[in-house]
Amino acid sequence: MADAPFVSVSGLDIDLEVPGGRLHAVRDSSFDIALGETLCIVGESGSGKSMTALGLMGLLPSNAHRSARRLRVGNHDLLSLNRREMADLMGREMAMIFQEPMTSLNPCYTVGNQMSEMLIRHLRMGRRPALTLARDWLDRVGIPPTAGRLDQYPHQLSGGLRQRVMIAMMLMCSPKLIIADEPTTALDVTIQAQILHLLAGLQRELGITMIFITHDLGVVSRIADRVAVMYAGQIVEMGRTREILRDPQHPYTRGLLECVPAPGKTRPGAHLGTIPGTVPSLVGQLSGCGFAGRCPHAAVGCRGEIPALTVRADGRQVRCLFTPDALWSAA
Amino acid sequence: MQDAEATTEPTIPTPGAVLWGKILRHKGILFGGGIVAVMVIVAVLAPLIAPYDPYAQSLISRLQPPVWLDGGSWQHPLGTDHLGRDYLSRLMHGARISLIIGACTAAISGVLGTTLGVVAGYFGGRVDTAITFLVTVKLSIPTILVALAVVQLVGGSLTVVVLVLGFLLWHQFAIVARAVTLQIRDMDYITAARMIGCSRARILLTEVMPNLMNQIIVVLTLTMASAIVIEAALSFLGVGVKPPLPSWGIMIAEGRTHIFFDPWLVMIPGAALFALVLSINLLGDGLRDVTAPQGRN
Amino acid sequence: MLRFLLRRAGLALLVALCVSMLTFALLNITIDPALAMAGEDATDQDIQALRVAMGFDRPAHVRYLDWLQSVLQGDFGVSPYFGLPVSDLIMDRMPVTVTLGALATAFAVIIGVPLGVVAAIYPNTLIDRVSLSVAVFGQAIPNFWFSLMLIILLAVQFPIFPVSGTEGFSSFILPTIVLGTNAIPPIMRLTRTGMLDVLSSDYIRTAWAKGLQPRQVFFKHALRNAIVPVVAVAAIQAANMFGGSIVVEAVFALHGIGMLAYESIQRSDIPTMQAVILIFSLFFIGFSALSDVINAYLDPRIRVS
Amino acid sequence: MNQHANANGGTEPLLELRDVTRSFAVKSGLFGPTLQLQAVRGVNLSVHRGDVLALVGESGCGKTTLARMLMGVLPPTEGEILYRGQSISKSPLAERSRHIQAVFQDPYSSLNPRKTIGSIVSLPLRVHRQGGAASIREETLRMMDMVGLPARFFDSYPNQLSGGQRQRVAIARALILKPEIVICDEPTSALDVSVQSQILNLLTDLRRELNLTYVLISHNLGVIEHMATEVAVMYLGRIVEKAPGTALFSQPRHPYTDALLSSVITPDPDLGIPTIDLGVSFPNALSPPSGCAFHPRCARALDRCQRIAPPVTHDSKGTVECHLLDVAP
Repeated sequence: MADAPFVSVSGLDIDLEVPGGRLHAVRDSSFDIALGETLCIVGESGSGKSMTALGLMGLLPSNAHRSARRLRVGNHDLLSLNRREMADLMGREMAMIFQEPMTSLNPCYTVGNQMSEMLIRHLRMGRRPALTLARDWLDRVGIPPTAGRLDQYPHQLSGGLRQRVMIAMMLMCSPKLIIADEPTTALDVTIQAQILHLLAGLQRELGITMIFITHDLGVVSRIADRVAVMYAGQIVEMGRTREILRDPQHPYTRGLLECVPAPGKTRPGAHLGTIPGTVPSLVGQLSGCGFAGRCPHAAVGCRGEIPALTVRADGRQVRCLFTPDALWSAA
Repeated sequence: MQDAEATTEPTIPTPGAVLWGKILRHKGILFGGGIVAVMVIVAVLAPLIAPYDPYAQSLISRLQPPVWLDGGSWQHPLGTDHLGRDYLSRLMHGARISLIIGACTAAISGVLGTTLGVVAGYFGGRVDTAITFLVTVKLSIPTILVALAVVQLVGGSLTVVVLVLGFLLWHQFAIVARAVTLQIRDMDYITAARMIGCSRARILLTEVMPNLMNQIIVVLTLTMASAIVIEAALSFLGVGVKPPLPSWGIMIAEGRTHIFFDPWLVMIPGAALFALVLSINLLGDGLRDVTAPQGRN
Repeated sequence: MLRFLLRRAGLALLVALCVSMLTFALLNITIDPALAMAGEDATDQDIQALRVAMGFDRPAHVRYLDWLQSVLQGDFGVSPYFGLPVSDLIMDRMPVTVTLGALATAFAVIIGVPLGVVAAIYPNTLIDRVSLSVAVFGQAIPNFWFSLMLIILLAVQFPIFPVSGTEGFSSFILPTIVLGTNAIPPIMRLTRTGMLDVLSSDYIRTAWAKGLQPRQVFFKHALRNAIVPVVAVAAIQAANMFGGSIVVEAVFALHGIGMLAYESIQRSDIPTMQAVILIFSLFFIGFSALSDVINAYLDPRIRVS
Repeated sequence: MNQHANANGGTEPLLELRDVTRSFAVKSGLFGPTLQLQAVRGVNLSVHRGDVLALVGESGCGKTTLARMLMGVLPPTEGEILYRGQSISKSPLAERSRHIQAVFQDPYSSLNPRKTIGSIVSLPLRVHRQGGAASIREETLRMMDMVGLPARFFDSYPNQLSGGQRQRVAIARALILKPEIVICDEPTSALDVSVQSQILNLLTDLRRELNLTYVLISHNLGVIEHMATEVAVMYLGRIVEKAPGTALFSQPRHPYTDALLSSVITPDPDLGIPTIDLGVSFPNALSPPSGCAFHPRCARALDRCQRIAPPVTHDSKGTVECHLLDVAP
């Protein structure tokens, strides 16, 4: 990449104060995203993928501490902004779409009110033109402007429609970066495909950079330019989507892919691949590779130092002491 | 999905141990519980440790001030009242009345309200509609007014006050028990128990009730506190238990005649009442804190 | 919306009917009203005479229907103690109680709601601790004792306020403080927990993500949702205060409905007792219906299906 | 695999549903009018011994209601559910519980937080008074071992276990009475992928060892394709297509099944996001569309689909409810 990346995150750490001590939710996370590119952050629950997104947006819960060497979006250095300046950026330059469409809209206000509020705040529009623009945007996300949708309340809409409203609302001020945190997880499969279509289409059309958080490798394969796989608070592997899915080099990525039931790969009645054990606790002092306890290839060295994220020949980054040759050929 | 997964460790303590740990670290519970414990001990042992007979009048030593005021002596550390009765001894015996009223009322209303609430929540439908209506009607009835009226008409005694308050203070139990049971009813472990073939009684007793107890105990403490205050108010108005019983409410009412010259006659029993109610409330609030389901984040 | 209002009014009427029945039963069936009214030195003949004079010798349900019919026409009977129609007594006493109720409700809401909001916005800070202490204090202090303490402290040591009687606005100040102090804790606590709940909800996170200003997030998005349960509790508190607080009116010698209730109870004046209990219930029923209507306005999920 | 022999209906079905309908009274708003919601509308279905019958459909299609009726905790408003030819609503609960058990979706709400694992797993034995304390304990430990729970969990509480371990506890509780049929209601949808595969493998092994019949309710078509021998697709309370798993996945016959299958997203970077031609709005279940309930969303809907309920076609390849079957071969 010749240009400077549009989003640049370096050394992001997020700790949570929990009853037992400090939970290291995100550890030393670094990634760059080019303008218009889609980066998928994939991982299981507790991997820190949502915390990364919230940390970037400055929406962390009150018991969280964030620190980073660099957090840049476009020309803005997020680390140097105060709360007010950050609020000016949110919704305007960078927007976020959440997982639960059922609870993410305020039940007390109409769709029109909640949408136009953004335009009034950021674009200093009047109420009337704001409502007109909101109607246009609803049309754009596939909600016909006929049925007086602007005057409806969220509880009168289905989950799929609410997510469309959310997408319209968040894209109305033409942000340059959109962070989507599992936007389709709570939806049915047919709706999921429709929403992904809509989101990917609008992203391409408007040239938006996207960070897409998901646990679903299927979704990753269809939407991402690049993937970051997170495990136990760390990025364990990052690279171009095709390469990661076709030739995973971290044992966790490989294990995860084998767990997914896929047609042709697993016969009914046959066994799926598994990753034995459970995720380690992230509370307190941590040492060694986070995956060592569940890794079939773990060696003595894996339990000492935390392995660094190293760049391999094809440009992909892997946080593992061993190369794939050393791992799979022996097995 | 469950972020709790990330912190799953083989060494997680049992729910009981977690609860005790929280209780022992909660200042409100320790403070409130401590004062309540002291009051209970004093009340139980009052006949043994009270320096005087609380009913013994002595016209020579009337209205002696407490020890920290001019003219007070250690003979009567809290002074004497207008009939020369030892104020400390009356205060100690008064604690018995307050605690008996509080405990008995809370027990009666607890059984009544919890049963109604659990039945309404578990069975739902018409039963629920009927019980909810009953609660609405109960809420519309003025507690103090009706308590005053009935106690006045029937005659004031400890038993009457307890029964009347017991039948007037059950609504909070019913509301809480119903709300919690409604949540528990939809839990899959209830469905599992039904599929196993457990009887209704068994499900209610072994699956629903244990999960309800925490909240019921909280309501129990708060109801106990309001019963104590209401009894004192009734007695203060001259319609509760009757003199010469040393109810704190009666002591305040009797001291009121001397409010301008001997205000401590009002202050001391009132302060005792305030302290008891405050500590029961602190205990209840604390228990609510430690038994509340884990919040988000 | 009209359907909602009609059904809510129907429920209120049904509750009122049940309460009137219960009140009547309590004071006429569970005890012998003639015996209670006659006093301790009355002879059997006196009691029998009273029974006939007051009509207590008729069957209970006849008396109830009779009473209900009169009540619906605004006639609560004649008070044997005061020797006046009960409705006159009530009309006479109502202004004092309503004034006190309105003042105390306003006091409790004006202190309780902002305190709860601020405590929730700045949790675990000094202001949060102070407001929680206020709540704990207000919840535990017995109001009759608190009244006496205020009298000792303010009226006697620093005689600024009248300690009893109904002489102009200033005589309402201490009673308002006492009643209001009792009503602040539930209002403040519920506002605080409601705000805390709402502030951690998904749609508040959305509001922040939209870049809205804190003022908009807290007051437009959070408060409207958090206030719904507060309205219900404030209505209960208001009903208690509008219905007349016996204790506070008795201590401060305010001649309101509460005082009337106290006097009638001391004299076993059953017609008056029945009337004040019913009036109190009607205040409660009215206020809780009002709170449901306000909440239907605030929360469209109740209003729009 | 003997799935095809079963599909022919040669043997007597273990579980049979005849015209099962379930409606609920729904209140709109606090004081609104009461409406009837038909969650399940005239379902016919049979489950044969050894089958893994999967019920699939989107949220609101009635699969959970159907599952609860199969569990026997919700009676049908109309129709009958037969176990070995006998109506289960007439057989006593204690009797039924020996044959049909269930595993639930949420491993957090399916275990009573106040009871130990040992007490949860052994509850069925204690309720049915099967043996003394010692033998119950022994049997419980054996069952725990079978589902991969170490004996040291016997005195643990659910909060001390992970989601996957809890789901193993739920499975142990369901199997300890040696039932023939296990209703698995979204058994893995609350779990992470790596844990999901562990539980699916366990269910596969147990089925083989204990000769179990599963009714698997899921919205995850990947899981269904992996597990199911028979698949029934539900739409707005009706089963619109039922066929053996392999046949249904290779050759869907109902347009809804087709749409459902094409919306599945597998990890394949060579494919794009599928286009789903179903419109944006979901019909209101309180007033299902006339004729074929699917017609407003069906891209190939004919004129008669709006008016006439589609006929049920029952042939060697399965059962389908669609007008288009007569049109296109």
